Amino acid sequence: MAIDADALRRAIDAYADVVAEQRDYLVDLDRAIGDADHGVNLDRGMRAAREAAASGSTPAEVLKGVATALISKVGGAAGPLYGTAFLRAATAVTGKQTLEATDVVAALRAARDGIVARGKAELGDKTMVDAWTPAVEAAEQAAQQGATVAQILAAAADAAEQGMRDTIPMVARKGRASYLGERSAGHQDPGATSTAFLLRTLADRAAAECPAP
Amino acid sequence: MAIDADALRRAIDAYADVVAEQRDYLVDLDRAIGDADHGVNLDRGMRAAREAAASGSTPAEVLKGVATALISKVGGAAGPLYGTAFLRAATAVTGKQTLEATDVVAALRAARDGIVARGKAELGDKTMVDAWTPAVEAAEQAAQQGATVAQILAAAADAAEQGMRDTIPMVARKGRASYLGERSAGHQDPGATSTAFLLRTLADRAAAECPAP
Amino acid sequence: MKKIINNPETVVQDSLRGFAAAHADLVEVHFDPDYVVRAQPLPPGTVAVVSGGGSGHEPLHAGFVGTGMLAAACPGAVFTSPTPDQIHAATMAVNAGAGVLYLVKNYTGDVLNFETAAELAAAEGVEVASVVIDDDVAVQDSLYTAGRRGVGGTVLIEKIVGAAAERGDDLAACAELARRVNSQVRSMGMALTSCVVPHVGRPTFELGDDEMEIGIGIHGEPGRERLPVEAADQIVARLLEPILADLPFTEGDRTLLFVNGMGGTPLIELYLAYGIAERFLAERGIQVHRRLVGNYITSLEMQGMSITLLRLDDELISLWDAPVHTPALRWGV
Amino acid sequence: MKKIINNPETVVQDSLRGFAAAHADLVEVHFDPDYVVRAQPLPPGTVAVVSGGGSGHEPLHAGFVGTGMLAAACPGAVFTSPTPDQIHAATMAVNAGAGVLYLVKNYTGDVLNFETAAELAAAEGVEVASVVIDDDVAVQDSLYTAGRRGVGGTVLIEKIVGAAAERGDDLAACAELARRVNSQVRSMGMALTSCVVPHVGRPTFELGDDEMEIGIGIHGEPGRERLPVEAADQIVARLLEPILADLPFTEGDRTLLFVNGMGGTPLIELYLAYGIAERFLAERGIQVHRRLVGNYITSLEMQGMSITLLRLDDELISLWDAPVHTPALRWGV
Ligand SMILES: Nc1ncnc2c1ncn2[C@@H]1O[C@H](COP(=O)(O)OP(=O)(O)O)[C@@H](O)[C@H]1O
Ligand SMILES: Nc1ncnc2c1ncn2[C@@H]1O[C@H](COP(=O)(O)OP(=O)(O)O)[C@@H](O)[C@H]1O
Ligand SMILES: [Mg+2]
Ligand SMILES: [Mg+2]
Ligand SMILES: [Mg+2]
Ligand SMILES: [Mg+2]
Repeated sequence: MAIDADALRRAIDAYADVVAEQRDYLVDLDRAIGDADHGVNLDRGMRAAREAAASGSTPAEVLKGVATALISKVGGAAGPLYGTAFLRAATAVTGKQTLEATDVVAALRAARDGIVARGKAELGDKTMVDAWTPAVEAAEQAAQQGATVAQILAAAADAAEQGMRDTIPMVARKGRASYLGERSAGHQDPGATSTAFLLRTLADRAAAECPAP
Repeated sequence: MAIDADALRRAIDAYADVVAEQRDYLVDLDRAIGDADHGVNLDRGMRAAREAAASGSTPAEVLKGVATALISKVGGAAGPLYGTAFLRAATAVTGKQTLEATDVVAALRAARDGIVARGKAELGDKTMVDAWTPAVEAAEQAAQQGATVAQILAAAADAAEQGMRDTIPMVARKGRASYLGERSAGHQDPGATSTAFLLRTLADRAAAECPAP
Repeated sequence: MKKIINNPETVVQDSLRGFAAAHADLVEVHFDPDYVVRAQPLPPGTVAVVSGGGSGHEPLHAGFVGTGMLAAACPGAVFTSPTPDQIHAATMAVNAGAGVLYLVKNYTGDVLNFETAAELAAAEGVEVASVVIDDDVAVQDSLYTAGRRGVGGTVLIEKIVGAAAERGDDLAACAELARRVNSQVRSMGMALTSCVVPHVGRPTFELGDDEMEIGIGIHGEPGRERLPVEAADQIVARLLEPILADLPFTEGDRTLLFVNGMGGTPLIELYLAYGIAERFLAERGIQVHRRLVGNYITSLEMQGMSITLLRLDDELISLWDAPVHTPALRWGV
Repeated sequence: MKKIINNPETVVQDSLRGFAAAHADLVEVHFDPDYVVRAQPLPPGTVAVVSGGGSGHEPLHAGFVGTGMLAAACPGAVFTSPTPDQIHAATMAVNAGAGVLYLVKNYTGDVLNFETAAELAAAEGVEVASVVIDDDVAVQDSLYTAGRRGVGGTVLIEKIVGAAAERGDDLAACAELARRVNSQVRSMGMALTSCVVPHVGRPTFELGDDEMEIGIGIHGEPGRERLPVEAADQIVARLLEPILADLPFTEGDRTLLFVNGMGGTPLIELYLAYGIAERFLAERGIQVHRRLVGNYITSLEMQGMSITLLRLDDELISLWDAPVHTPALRWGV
């Protein structure tokens, strides 16, 4: 089974709901090692993204709408990073009516590469890259083993959550948390957390859209 | 027995000690219904007054030195009021080498009248006048009954303390506490309190200088 | 207590030393007795406008010493009126032969100490006039109090009367103008937090986490009313309604609207309140022709604000617009 | 949380509305996307200097829009960099044919969003140059961080580069000057209290009653070190020592000393600190030729201060002295 524009739209809706629910939690994480705005910024962005995703007849169009909304509404570091991620993902699947397993993997990889290109963070810098990179690797591995879209996204979500937890002991070297030096250790990165939420939401939606036989 | 310049000097010293000790208490009283400076102001003034009182060969000269120090160091409402009080007291006893009972009463009355002339407060306005006026009346009554200087000052101190306590339920109509309206009730007036301290100190010193036979 | 200070006993002098260093081109600070005068002497034959009061209200008054405003300022201890010797020394230093005008905020201490200083000056043959400023509508029963306090209106009066002195008005005219502006200006303030007097070390009053104090003065005196914190719309209405009712201001009036921070409230909030206030006035047909927004008469680190409204006429507008060059207010120069 | 606001979600726009009303003679505020431009268009053929960043630092940046300083400012949400569409709209509004210079404080968000805006402008044929400001010596290991933050130096760079643009310097010269000033300026800040982000409603960090935070940024980020509160002498030394060591400043240098309040610290303390700082420099043979004291780049209602030191030369002095007429800085006009 594959994902079409409507299924993707429902997934974006679901992520907007999750971000709204987790808004204060994300703010709290950012309060500890940043400037206490990650949840608010992303929530503002995802509300706009939900509207922007309403039109668009292909997955690429939906993703592009989300990208534009995030770029123009989020601000901060997360706005351009997530915006670029969705924009690159859109480009990666341009022309497709539905997303098959290989498309999903290509979109995830493009998203991650976009974030790295913009933000220049490396693995271990305590950023969202620490959730994205293991997620993409897990998705690729699952796809090589012939997994379904839902299985691929579940593997990505599991890896992202592990990556998110792995940020806790790290000393930040990029973004606002890096100003804290050693004091950033012991706190989970907010961007890695919102990334894990995104991938978990996509996995859950995929499982719901394409129930295992 | 009578009071000479040296005895008066010792009394001023003693009052400076009392004000230093009670500084924070007076600040606290003023914090409740004023601007939290009465103790600090008076302490600064009495430290200067102690020095100013060091010279001066008659009671009037000592009192005038204290007046000048208070006027130039205290500021606020209490500075000109206490300054005027000491200045008028000095004038009332000019030319005397020692102060007899009638001189003490005259000095107290002149001090009180000076405060009223400057500040225009009436009895019941919740100011230092509520300690001064009963004190002067009690002193006059004691003098009429032939009391000694020590007895006169003790009567004045008793009455001042009663007057000080009587300010507690009053609603202020003069000075900074008046801005509080009804909310000023329930607090003891700082200026009435420092007045009671002054008269008690004078009484104690007089008792020590002129022990009862 | 958290403050950037060395010693609570020397805060005023320590701060004056920095002020002197920062504005040596504009002012000269004298110590013991403490007073601040312009770096350039007044033109001979002009009235010297002098003010003063307790410290802790910066930039008032020393920040307003300079061309087109004050000739001298006398800073007392924190929240304590200056002493007559300070005022007298300042008076003698700035008298330029046309007399000295004292602008005195109406507090018992200020009034008494300036009174004594005026007597000292008179004894030395210097002509002094005094005008007492009492624009605070929060003090309701003037009969049963020390009378209304001098608050935000002080800044406007110092500017306008300073301009009149600069253009050469004589002492009587300056005093009359000060009285006239005082009669046309009304203020009211509120606090979200108390201030901490340095030598006390604790807040002057205690406010709960959800409380505000309405009708405060500028010395950390508690106000007349304690209320739950409200939205800015309501707070502005609570300050402006008694102001409008008091003068009263009426439709068609031209005004100067002054939104003043108490020291700890940042500009983002003051501008927000200013916008509400201007709309509130517009809805009542009251025109705002001039404005001032910022921390100009403060209460140490208190969070809160006051609103001041002055009814303008052509003369007051032109005096307000006249050049001024002081550490805290500057235009036209 | 105690603030004079209506709604945490609309603080920035509500405040901008008041700012627009208070300074209609100087600025024009546009909404959705939000940006602030001068009321008078730039003279054709002059470089437009544009800056922006999160709100909560008032008067930065909008308060510096006007003759001799910024052409436009882009206020983001509180402590959140503006979005590319705001920056792009401002860019197109103020471009006067000689190109646009972005002055960007070095935060990942600001850098990325201005970068995107520059791409949008380039796509429409508008020449854009960007200079990233990073004067905060509190961030030590630039290799292992997002790099030094842009803090107090921003105000000085905006003033000096604004003056160069006003006199007609071209885009390359303005950008080069901005880089040069950035290379000559160093800052460091400290906090006595945290600020409260409106939509969060609680302090960003918790400080004990006797603690201070050294090396803070301007977004309520905690600093690198938490210490017991010290006397002003020690605090000033803690800020100035790393500043002097870093450039390094040396004997005989002519400097501009800028003591900046974080929003909740009153002038009485800032002047006190200024006095200490100037003496500290004098003892090391460093001359203070120009100075600025006040709340110019703030962190909401945070109590604390930052110190900025700029090494001057004749050109920088004359550009600093050049006329400026903005809501927050004004002289020579
Ligand atoms: N250079 C970077 N590369 C990748 N991710 C980054 C980078 N800088 C910051 N981030 C991510 O952005 C998150 C913070 O986002 P947000 O709070 O919205 O922005 P800001 O730091 O501007 O307030 C961090 O938790 C981190 O995951
Ligand atoms: N008009 C007045 N007449 C007599 N006493 C007064 C008057 N006004 C104030 N006081 C006294 O002064 C005291 C306050 O003194 P202080 O705190 O030193 O001055 P300030 O109120 O200027 O801070 C009051 O407690 C009151 O007793
Ligand atoms: Mg953040
Ligand atoms: Mg008092
Ligand atoms: Mg006082
Ligand atoms: Mg941010």
